[in-house]
Amino acid sequence: MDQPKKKRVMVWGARIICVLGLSLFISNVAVAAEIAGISGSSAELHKHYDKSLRGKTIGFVPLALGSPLMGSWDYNMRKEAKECGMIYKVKDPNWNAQASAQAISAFIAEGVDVLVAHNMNMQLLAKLLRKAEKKGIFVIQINMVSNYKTDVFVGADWYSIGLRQAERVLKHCGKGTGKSGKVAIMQGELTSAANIEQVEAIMSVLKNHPEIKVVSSQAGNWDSNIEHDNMATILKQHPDLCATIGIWGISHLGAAQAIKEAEMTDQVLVVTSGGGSVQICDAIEAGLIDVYFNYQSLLQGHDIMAAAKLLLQSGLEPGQAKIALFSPVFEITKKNSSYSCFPYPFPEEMMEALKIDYPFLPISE
Amino acid sequence: MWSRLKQSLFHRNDQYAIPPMDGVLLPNNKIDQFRVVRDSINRPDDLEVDSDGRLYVSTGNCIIRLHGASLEEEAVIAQFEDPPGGLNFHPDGRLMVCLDGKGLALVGKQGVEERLDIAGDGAIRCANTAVAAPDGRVYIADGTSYHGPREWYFDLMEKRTTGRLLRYDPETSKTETLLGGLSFPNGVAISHDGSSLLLTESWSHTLSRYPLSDIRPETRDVLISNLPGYPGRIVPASGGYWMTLFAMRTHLVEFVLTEDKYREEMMRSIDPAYWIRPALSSGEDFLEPLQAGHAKTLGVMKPWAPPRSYGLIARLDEDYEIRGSFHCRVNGKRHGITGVRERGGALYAASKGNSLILEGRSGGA
Amino acid sequence: MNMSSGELLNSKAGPGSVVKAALKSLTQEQIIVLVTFVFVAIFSIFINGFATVGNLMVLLRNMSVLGIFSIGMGIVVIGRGIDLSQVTTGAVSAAWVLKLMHDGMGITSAILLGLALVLLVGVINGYLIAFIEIPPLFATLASGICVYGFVRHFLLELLNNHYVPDTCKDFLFLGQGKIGGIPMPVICFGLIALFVHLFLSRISYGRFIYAQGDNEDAARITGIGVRPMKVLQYTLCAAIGYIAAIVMASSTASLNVRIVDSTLIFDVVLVVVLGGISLVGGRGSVLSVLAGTALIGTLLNGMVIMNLGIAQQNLVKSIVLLGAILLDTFLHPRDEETARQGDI
Amino acid sequence: MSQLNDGLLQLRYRWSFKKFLAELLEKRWMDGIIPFGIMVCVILVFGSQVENYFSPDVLAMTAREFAEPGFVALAMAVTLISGGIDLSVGGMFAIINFLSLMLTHIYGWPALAVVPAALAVGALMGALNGFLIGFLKTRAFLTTLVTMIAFRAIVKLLNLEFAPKIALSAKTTFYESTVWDYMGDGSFLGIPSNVVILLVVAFIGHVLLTRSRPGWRVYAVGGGRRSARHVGIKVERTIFFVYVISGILTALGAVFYAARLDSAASETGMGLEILALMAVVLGGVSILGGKGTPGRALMGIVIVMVITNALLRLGIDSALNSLIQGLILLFAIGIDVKWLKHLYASIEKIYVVPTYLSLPKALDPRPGSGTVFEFNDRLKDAETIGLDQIDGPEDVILDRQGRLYGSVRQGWIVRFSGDDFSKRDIFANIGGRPLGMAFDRDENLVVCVGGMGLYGVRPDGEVYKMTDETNRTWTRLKDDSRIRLADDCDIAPDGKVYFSEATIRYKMEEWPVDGQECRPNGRLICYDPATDRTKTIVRNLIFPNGVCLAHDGRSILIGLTWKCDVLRYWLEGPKKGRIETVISGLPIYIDNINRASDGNYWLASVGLRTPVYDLAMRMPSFRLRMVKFVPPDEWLYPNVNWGCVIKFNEQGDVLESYWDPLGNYAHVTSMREHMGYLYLGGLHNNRIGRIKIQGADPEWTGPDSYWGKK
Repeated sequence: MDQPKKKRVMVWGARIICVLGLSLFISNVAVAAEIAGISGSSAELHKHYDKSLRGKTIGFVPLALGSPLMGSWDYNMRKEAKECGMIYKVKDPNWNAQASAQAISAFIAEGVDVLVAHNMNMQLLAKLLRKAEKKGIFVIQINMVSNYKTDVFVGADWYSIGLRQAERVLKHCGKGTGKSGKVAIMQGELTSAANIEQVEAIMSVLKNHPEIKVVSSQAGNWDSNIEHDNMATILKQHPDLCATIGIWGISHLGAAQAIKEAEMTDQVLVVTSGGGSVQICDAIEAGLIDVYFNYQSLLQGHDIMAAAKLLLQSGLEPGQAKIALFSPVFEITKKNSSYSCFPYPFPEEMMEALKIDYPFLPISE
Repeated sequence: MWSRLKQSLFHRNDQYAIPPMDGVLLPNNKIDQFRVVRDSINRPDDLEVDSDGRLYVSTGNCIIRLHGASLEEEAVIAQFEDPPGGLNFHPDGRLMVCLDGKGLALVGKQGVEERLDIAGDGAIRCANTAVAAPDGRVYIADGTSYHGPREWYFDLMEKRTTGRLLRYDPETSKTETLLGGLSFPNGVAISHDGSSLLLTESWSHTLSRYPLSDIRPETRDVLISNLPGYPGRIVPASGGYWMTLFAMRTHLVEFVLTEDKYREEMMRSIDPAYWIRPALSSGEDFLEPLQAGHAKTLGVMKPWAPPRSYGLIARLDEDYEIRGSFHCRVNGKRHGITGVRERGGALYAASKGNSLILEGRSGGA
Repeated sequence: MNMSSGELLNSKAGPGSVVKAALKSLTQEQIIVLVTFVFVAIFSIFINGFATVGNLMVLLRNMSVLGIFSIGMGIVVIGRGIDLSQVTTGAVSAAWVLKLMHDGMGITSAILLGLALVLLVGVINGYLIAFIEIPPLFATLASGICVYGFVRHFLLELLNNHYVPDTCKDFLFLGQGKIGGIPMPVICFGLIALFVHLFLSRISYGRFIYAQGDNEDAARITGIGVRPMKVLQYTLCAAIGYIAAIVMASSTASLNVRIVDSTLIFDVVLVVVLGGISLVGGRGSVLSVLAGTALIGTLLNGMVIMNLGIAQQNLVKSIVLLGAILLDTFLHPRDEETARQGDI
Repeated sequence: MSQLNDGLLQLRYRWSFKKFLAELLEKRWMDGIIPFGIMVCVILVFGSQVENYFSPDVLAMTAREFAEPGFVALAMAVTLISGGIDLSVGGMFAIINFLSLMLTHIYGWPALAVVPAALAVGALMGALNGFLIGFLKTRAFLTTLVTMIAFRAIVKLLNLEFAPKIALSAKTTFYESTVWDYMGDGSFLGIPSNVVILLVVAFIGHVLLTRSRPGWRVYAVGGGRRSARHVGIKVERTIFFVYVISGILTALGAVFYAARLDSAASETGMGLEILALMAVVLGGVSILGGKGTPGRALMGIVIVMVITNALLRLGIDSALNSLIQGLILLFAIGIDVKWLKHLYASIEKIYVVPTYLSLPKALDPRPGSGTVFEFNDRLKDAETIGLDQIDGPEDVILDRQGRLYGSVRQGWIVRFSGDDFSKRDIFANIGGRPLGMAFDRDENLVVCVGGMGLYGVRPDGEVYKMTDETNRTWTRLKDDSRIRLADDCDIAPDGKVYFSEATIRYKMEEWPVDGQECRPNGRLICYDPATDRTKTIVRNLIFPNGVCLAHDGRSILIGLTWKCDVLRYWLEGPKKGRIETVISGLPIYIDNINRASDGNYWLASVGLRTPVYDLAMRMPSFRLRMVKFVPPDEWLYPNVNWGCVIKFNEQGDVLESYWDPLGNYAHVTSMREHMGYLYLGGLHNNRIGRIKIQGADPEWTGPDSYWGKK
């Protein structure tokens, strides 16, 4: 069967898994509750909550810290872990494959309770993650799903984002719009799961519309400079470009700049996606970007913690659950750009929140 | 202590300050080719020639006069209880004789006519040379106030700078000290134009000039500094000057001069003949210090071995530039040349070290 | 060197030497320029939209940053060195400048601060190489890593992406403005090229760099202060790299520190060597840099239009560079007798 | 009082830290000791910082991670040693990693087939580098830089093509194969498999590099291409193979990496080249080439990996991490460069360490002094033999046939024969600097050869080695097992050869420096031809020179040159093995000692003590500075221009002295009595002299007195 259909099936499959997983998980909690003989009062819940969470460690291995996306994850996990008395550790491999493998195995060696992995590609960490689960560690993967499905996946649903991006482009350049229908796709890292899925989704839509011509589909390695130069060239070559689709807003800003320099901001529709940091909203205000699909990395951070809490309380063994939490995606345009982004780097008062020492009740038997 | 510190700090650059014998001072064997006028004459110190071309020599305790076609005849013209040194004619025809430890004697037709042994602030211990200016005033180089000329090397090894330049006025028979604190003033001469006075200082290896009218430390004009040897007397030549260097500097001596502890112990406990010091002659006594370069190989002593004693006469031109030189090298036996005079085309030299009177061609330099 | 290669020429008779003789009649710049024209011709024929004035201007514009970097590098390479920390230093400093502006500092003061940082790094590089006598390759390799870490940790708070704040829109003029229809980057490139050319060809210090690059010992003996000269070179190189980075930042209104991990620095070396500034030092000029830049620019532009991926582009680039290096060793063969130890 | 004072001063100067340091720095293992120290420190420091760092499984895990870069470090080390560098290791690593995954996951090859394939491809890529750098003579750094970019690009392309396939081929998410898994996870006696292999490879590599011809070639090329080429090494080929090997080693590492992580990431091996470079340089493999061993490379990788891994695990942020790494790299290279640059210079600087020696006041040898040493002209009219035909006969000896032998500078034994010794021929060409000689029972000539040891010459002129090493003194830092400066020998009735080694700190031509130092650096050695064993019997002698068997054959006399003493070492009798002083404080510097026909002994003097030199002997620091600051040609010397010969009896009373007023025998280093004549040799003389001795037994010859009449 042809790729896109297969994909769509997969995605739907994923969603079903997700729903099933949730139900399964709820039933689990019920079971757990029964075993724990809880009457249902909040105090009892609280006791259960504290018992299963407090003092547990959660380890985080991002690709690298220092970008809004991973920064916001880091921020939320740090904060919420502190709130529920969990110990939060992060090891920063800074885009280095060996290093992230090292970090994971270091966490395994140190024996954390929950391991949050941001996978560089589809199977860099697969084997290690399996090892971790074998060692009794819950594993949460974020944004880039590895081909080894661990307990929980938290992240953007690239495929649907891709579909929605394509739809918007169709609306702008498709039949009857009288535009050239020329579209440029600015890819990121060609082997990253996100990239693969999103691009496939986009193509799966666009290829059913002959009036749309994809004039360029190049990888910019998440680098705004490369995207800038490429876009400049493309524009010279296709002055009638109708739209450009970017995978990651931050790097796509480069392309947007190029369009601005060519004074074609009105003509070219700039569609991209990302975690929704303030720079993007500024760019939308400035008219550099027209449509932005925001999968709200701050919320993702929260989801990660939620998933961690669920797993720890569920009484499941690592490897039993198969849960996917696809992030809600908001479409940001000029209309809502004023309030839809989070500031980055985080303002002082937000950082203050990390310094609070939260009061804890003693765990009563 | 300080010297030790200096050594460690500044890498003893002074060790390398001895200029190489090169260019106009390139070693040769010219002195070895001189004709021997007299041998086994008792340590001749200085020479003087009178208008009739007769040669006066200060030797042993007397002054002798050599005359005749090839100077074969000889006559004693004066006797002293102390060895006479520098000789020079006074314009009034009297011969000025420097006496060891006893200042100056003026010898005329009736023998010694006048004595000068006290100069203003102390006895004249070491009158090396006395020369008269056209106006009849006598300039005396008093090497040191501690030793007589015979013990010149004590003065060197004690690092004394107590030499004086004196002026004696026969009219008023007054003596005044023009310069003090000199490092062994040895040769003194009046320039050809009669306007300035030339002075060699042995221990500072310099030849300097003072305006005859005004001789003060401030008016000193150093003509040659850092000679490779210890300059002795300087006398007028046809179109220039002759300068004797009665001994050469060696690294070892310069080194010992910086090694106070060793030097003092050596001077305290060892016979002066066997000190590490320059000498007027060497090689007779086998308790003398020997340096690596001296070691005979295959029965030969290298001429470039470090010179304990050496024979050297330098020729200066009107502008006090060294223009040429006569040498007798380490393996030679005509060392310690203290006196030199030119007569006609002939050059007479007194080798005090090896007790010789020599005659060469003045044009040869 | 020339002489010895001459001997080589005489010693080896045969077709090789004939070709070589033919090539030797041309300087490497000339060869490269020729090749460039060939490429331009090919592209214009087979790629529509290449031979437009607009595209050529874009080509120039896109190359100017690389060009500026390369001129800086050229100075060092002429002096028989290499500076692998150039891009890193420039990039992180420029990022710092953006950060400073973001934190509300004025444009000029921010830029000056950044410059100070860069000059410091340049001097340190020079010191390591000239006085501690660490081979340039390793010294700059290590110093690059250090600077990257230092600036990111102490000055950039680990942020990778930095943006020009709205308050400093004037800053963008440097990269996005136009004077008489010519984009600023191109103008900067031109000016720097001019200045450096004058420096290298008219000023005694410039000539000294050639002397030192050609034969350091001889230069030292003739009384050139070789060590200060080296410090000067690396400082200049760093400063020019800084300008390039500033232009780059301003033209995209942002800077991602991760550019350090990209192959940009290798592109710079590529341009320099390609243009005929031999790594044996003492050869080439700003013109060589221009030639090299032109060729690479044309290649990249063409490849982008042909819609080649980064990977393919790198592959092509590396092959071209390999060719350049071979040409270099072919024209200036390494003299085994004079080659110094550790001179790799 | 002064005696005590002298003793104290002697003690004060006896042991010197500078001497210790100089001899320490000379050791070849010094280069390795520094990285080793760093390694230990690093492990202790970071190990204590990171929690449960030393727990077995964590260690195993860490070791497993170390192993793969370890292979790469080996590769880098080999290239650096050969005077090059290979920056493409990272790229190769990635390609091989990807390749092996492709073969296993997509084509399902068996692991046993994948490994050789991977190695072959690695070799191929290495060959590309090798060809460019070795044969086309491109510069290693740039070339490998470019190939690195190329390899990376290729990985990217492969990735685009196959990564999804590898990734999405869901059923083979994990390629199952016992071998593959063993490579990835297995361990041998608790040691991870890849570590075991790494150690084995490193060991083999070490042996090959340091103990085999090809290995030496690599070092030679790295140490200096020019010289290597001049001695006929095929530089091009050597370099080529070095890079091939580098490729293979990298491939090996990559295969293990693939087996462990199963990841086809295109980022694989990013920055690996820097890591490896840092490691080997830290390990003490010089970037200037020609220095270092695989062992050190491994030390380096351990250091670097411990640091990076620990920093990561401590949660240090990446920036600080790279800052630290950069600084370490800089530091390491700086040290490396400076170390190599200054090591030998500093050894030179501090090697000479003069000591305190106070000689008793000497008898006055000057004319008219009336002492037994009083200067005379008894050597004045000595007949000259072989004038200007002989260059420095240090020792002279005559055989039963009355032929005269001289050991000369050219390394020959020159023989003069005929009744007036007019016939000159080269009896033997030994080499080195032949010095003392003696005839053994079978009329073989036993010769001490400076710089070579103890040699024998058969009557037919055939040269054979007797010994050139003795038992090492383990308490000494300096290896004194080699015999550097055998000086004079004599033979006991039982055939044992007793010979003196003047100094163990200096070479033959440096003997005057030893004179300046004046330390007890010499020793008396005994060689037994019967058992062919060599043994040092007396240590710490101050330049022992002459050795002579006493007439009764029960003791030997030893002359100490700088100490001006004659010692007696008892071979048998009540005082067996004891040392006693026979004469002390002679006014002359002692050289050889030989028997005289009247039952006394001849003693040759190489020179005279001078007051200033004696004083210098009492001022070590003065001598030290002199050696440092005064050009060698101007150093203060003992007066070696006035030699003499003296005769003394068993009790050590000096009986008479012979002087040469002409200085033809500037210094006498040896003399032999033969048939009523005394023959004179000198280290720098251009002749052998002989004089008739009044009242000497005209029949007496050396061989007879030793081995009886024949």
